Amino acid sequence: MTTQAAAIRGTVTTRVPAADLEKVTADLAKAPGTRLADMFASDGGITVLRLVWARESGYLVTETEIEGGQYPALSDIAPAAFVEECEIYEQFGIRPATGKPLNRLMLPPHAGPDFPRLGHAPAQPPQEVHAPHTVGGQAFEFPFGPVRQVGVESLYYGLVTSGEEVVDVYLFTWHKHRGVEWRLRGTTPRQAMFFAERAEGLSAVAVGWAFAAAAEAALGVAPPPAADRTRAVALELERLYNHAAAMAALCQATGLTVGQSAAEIALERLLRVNAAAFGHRYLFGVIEPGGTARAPDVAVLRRELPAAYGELRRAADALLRTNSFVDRLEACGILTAEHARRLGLVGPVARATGLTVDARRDGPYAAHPVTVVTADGGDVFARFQVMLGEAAESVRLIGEFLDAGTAAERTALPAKGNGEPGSGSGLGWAESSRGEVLAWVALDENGRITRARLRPGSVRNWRGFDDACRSQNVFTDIPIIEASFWLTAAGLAR
Amino acid sequence: MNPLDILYGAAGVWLAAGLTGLLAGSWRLGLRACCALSALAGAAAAAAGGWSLVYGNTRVVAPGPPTIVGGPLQLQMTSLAGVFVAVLGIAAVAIALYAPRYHEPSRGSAVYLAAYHLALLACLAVLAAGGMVTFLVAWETMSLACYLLILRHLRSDETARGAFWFLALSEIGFLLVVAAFVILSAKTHATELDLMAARGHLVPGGWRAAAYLLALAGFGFKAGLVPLHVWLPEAHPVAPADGSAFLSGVVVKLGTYGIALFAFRLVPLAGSWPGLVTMGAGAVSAAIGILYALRERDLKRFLAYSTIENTGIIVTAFGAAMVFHAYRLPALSAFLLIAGLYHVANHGCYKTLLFLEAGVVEHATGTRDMDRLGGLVHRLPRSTVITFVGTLGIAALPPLNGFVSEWLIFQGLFQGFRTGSHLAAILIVLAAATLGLTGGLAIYAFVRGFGIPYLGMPRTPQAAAAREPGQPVAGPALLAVACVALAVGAPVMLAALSRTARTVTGTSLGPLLLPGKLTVIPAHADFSAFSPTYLAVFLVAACAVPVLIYLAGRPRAASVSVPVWDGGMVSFRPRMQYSAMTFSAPTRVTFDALYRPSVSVRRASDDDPAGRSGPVHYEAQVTPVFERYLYRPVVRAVEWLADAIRPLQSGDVNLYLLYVFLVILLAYLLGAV
Amino acid sequence: MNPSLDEAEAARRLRDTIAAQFGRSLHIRTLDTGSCAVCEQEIRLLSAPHYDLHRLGFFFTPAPRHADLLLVTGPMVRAFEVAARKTYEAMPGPKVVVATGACALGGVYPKDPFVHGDVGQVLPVDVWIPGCPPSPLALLHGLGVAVGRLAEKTPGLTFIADGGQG
Amino acid sequence: MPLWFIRGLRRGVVTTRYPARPDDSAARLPTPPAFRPGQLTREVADRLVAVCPGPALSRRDDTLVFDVGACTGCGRCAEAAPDAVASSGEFELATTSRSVLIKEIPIRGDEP
Repeated sequence: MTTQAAAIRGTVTTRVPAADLEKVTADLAKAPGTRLADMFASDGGITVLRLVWARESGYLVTETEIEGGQYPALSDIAPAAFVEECEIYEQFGIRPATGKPLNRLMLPPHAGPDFPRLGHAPAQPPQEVHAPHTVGGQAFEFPFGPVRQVGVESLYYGLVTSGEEVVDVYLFTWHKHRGVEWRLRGTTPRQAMFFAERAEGLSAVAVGWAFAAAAEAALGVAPPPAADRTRAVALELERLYNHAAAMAALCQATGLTVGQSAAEIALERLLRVNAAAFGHRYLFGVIEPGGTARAPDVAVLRRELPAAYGELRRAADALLRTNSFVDRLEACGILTAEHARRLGLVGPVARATGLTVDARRDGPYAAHPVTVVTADGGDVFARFQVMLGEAAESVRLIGEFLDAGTAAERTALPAKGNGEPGSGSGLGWAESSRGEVLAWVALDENGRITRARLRPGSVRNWRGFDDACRSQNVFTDIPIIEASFWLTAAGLAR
Repeated sequence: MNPLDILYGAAGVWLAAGLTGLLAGSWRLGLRACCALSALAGAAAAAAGGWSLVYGNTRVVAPGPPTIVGGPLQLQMTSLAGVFVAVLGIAAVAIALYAPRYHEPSRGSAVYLAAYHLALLACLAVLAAGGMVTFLVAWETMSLACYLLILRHLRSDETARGAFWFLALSEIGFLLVVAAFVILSAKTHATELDLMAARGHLVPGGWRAAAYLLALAGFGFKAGLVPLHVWLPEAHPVAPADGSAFLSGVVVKLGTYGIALFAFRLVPLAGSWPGLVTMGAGAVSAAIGILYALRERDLKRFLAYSTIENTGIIVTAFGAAMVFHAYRLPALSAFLLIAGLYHVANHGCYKTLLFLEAGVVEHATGTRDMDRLGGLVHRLPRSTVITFVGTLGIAALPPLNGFVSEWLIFQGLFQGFRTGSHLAAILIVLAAATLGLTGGLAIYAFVRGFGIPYLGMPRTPQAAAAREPGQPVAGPALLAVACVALAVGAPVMLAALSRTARTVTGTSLGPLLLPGKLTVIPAHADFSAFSPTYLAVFLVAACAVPVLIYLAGRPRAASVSVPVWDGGMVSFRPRMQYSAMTFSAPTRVTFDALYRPSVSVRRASDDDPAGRSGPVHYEAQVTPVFERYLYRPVVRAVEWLADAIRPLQSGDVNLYLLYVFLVILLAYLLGAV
Repeated sequence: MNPSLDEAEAARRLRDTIAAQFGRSLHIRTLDTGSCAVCEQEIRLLSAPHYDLHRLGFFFTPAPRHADLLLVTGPMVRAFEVAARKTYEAMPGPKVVVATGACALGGVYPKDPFVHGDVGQVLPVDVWIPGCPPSPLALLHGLGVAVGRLAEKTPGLTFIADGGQG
Repeated sequence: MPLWFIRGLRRGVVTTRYPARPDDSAARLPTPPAFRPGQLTREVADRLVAVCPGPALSRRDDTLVFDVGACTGCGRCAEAAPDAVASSGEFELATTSRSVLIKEIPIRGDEP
């Protein structure tokens, strides 16, 4: 395997012949401290399969050209690849060389062969083979959704239950597929940012940052340090309000209305801080390729953030002293570190099982290192504690970044990519409140996008949701588990 | 002219019906003729039974030659047997109306009809037996005839197994009953039942107790008292529908009749403990019966377990009556006897109905598995209505008959504090509490037993293809009418039964029980009162009022009808509805000490590293405690014994000659002594 | 440009009906047809202490059978069209449909094989609430307009900053 | 629960008085742009149309057609032509007729 060191921000890209792919994957999967972060394909005449591996030193991207519409059954070697296998099958028509069924993931049931795709249509469309059906009638399927409670996203659950405990759970995720990656093709990074932010609105900053970083890597430019710090401030603000929202959702799921109100007061105040500092409650339009469009109002941040965080902190303390609340959280929706590693989970969900998975290592975080908050136990309560710890850490980081200085600067992007083969593509990443977000962008010589891959943290963590719900949980635990994951269907379906 | 004379007629017609069936039962016409005769006789028997309630006991008559086992054929119609005879008659009529549509004319059906009428005659003889020999011969005949009944559809060895369970336990029971009778007749030097009763004081207390306990166990096998019940869930599913209806509606009742016969007529017992034992056995049977019923998916096994529950209730009432008798409270004793007999009548009606309808369901869909049924309300509307009446009855919900009798039994048990003995009072209250639990679970079980097969969406194509035309309706409908009559006509029934009680126990509580025309004051003058008639009328009226209000105030605007709100799903599938087993999952969790469930979950995701979900197989099996820990050892012991004595049967002629020689020698020596 | 008369007329009649039918208490069912989850967050905040829409007589209900007002977000993904229609049909009349946010008003996604691009393509929209996302205050105003309790300002607005002198 | 009760009492009321009274938190919300026709030339208008990420802006010869409903308030137009575009500060934009959301801005700026 020939390594060409295109090491931008710790990314190494490697070509792997199709023959070696299985072996290389097996070696990397076994290597300590290495994790399969993403897998995706791109189709420029010939389909190229890319695996993104996260390592201590940075990210490793392996590129393999696939002929014959088949590639080794990677999900048996690295199980985390399963969702991507399904996605690649319905988008590009190539499938792993295994008889195992592939699920319908994003394309709706009515999507025919002429439905717009990133590549070619698969031979036969995937089915809901993953929908569990019971044999023997001792359990039944409890349909839930897509139109669910008030003010939540559309998502369909099938719960298989024996009347009391949850035997199995599965999701239909195609109700919200908006073809974001598809519509990014042919746009400039600046135009594309508009959609990238709206792929998962609740982590607009993280996805936007990852996408911008990918585009910058593809064009070989780096944003100014002050702009990078501005992005970091926005990212931590986003984490803060998401954790507050998750706390409110937890209270709602456990039926503790007073706690919900307290958390929502904190949430609303944090959102108002966002609006005051960046002019948008959800921090849309802060980041743009090459830098940032807006700078925070430092005075406002310094004045209002501590008060708003104080609300959050006091609400959390009161919650931790409410037994009826804590009892519901403990030993509910347990995930083991083994689960997290096997399914490649990220973010608070993974950190609550004791893994130290965090993408905040380089860029602005190199100078202001993050102390990664972890917990063991892997249950809802552990996730709750991780969220609280991270909220405190975010406030500290924001202080440091503000001291170091922030600005609305941007590095001018070259109008044209340097159309050499192999370059013109780049990987970007950021740590959203839901976990690591990855983006990969390939530009043509006019600087227009030929393939953009967005992978919000939700995509990874929904994989852990059904495992967390299975067994030893009863019906009423599921809303609690969902709140503790705090994922979005929008990010999953894109 | 007395009830017995009518019974002669009924018996004769049944005999004729049996012969018709045997000879012509393989043609549709013969089948119909046989059933017509059978129905005629049934009506006569019902009338006779009803009459004998108020008529009192007839003299013992000994018509005809001595029976094959020696001893004369002694017949007598008693008012204690009246209820049972009436139930026998009604059930016979219903089954006769039902059978022609259920059975395909064939040689099998001919033999079956013969066996069935033989069983009818035997049951009649048991009830009308005036002497112990008659009783025993009739009893054994009934067992054998029912054995043939069960073997009607020899589909699989499952059938043979169920029939064998029935026969084996019947024979054990028979031996115990024989022992009980032998003790009594040996001590009283009488074979005539009246004489035995009259000379009861000659029997020493210990022998009395022994005889009673033997009888309780012996009849308990028939009545299905836990743990002697195991034949019911095995035999009922494999028998034809009308056959199992007959088993549950009549044969099982004869077990309770036997217990009542010994308890109230033959053995005047001293002390309260036999009553307490009987009551305890009944209460335990009731609770365990309904708990096992909740774990059944097979419609007929489910009904069989519910039969165990109901006989349990009846026996509890009898036991309590014995206790009150022992504590010198004749009024309460008589009252509980009445309540028990009332429940016998009720259960005879609605359980027969439900089994017949279960047969209709099996006929129409080819399955008895609740989880393969569903949505029958749209496909079998008439039998749905009939089943609903029966279900209301057996779930003891007003305004139907089950409620009346169970309420009376409760009222009686609540009087436990009047015994003056703390132990007895506590035990009686405990029995009442157990029956309370049973009643609650019974409602739960029958919401399930009615809702899962009849409501919702069909779970299988077979269930979706069910059609009503050609299904028998008249028989079950008759029983439904009987259920309503037993509820609305409760005062009449109670008046008749109080006459019976006076005949049996010598205590009259007519005026106390029925002060007004329609009001019943159960148990005690200043405790409670209610009127089943008014209750029924007012409940129906109460349901009618809102309907009328709706019809009156119906919105004039055109109403739009939209599909059921399904959360915007793509399609709603039958597998998404509550199934029988998931519906009763809470009890499985609550009572797992009794069930000892073994849960097995297999997910496609378990053995897959990628954790794909896929087909899920979830099974929760209940440990059959009694079969495993009580009967299996016995069976093993018997087999071991059989192996042990096999060497005697070597097949060697010389050895057999040696046996003969030894026997002769023995006889000679004995003669010499 | 002024609204055509019949349109204004229809709007006025609807407002009168709504005000008459549920002037005091109105139940809201939300419907997400492909939003980015931010509009949902703002809608949830309506019941938070800062905004507390119950004080105005608005209530959320999960059952469309009990709902008078359908609060629709997102660009109406085609795969979701059936569910959206079912939800609308499950509501008893008279019913109001409120398109919420730029996506629902066709401001983000163009009409293409994935999305209708505009809630109006599938459901009869009665009230439009612009904004990406519409803040809780904007939502409150929109609900007020929907029940005819608040006057709408938009027809009067010109979005011309100064008198237009050059 | 007493804990929460006391917390609530100490916390006091945060609920806005809107719509009875205006809410000052509205001042910080992103709002659609308002244009200065005097500063608008065709060239500026075309720049605005080009920079708008959505379909909110389009030009019909001498009028800039502004669809308020489609505007996401991203502020790119204000960034592209600061002197021709200001913030309108309007957030009460709900309406019962879609058409009134479409505004026509005259282009009065004189060509250079």
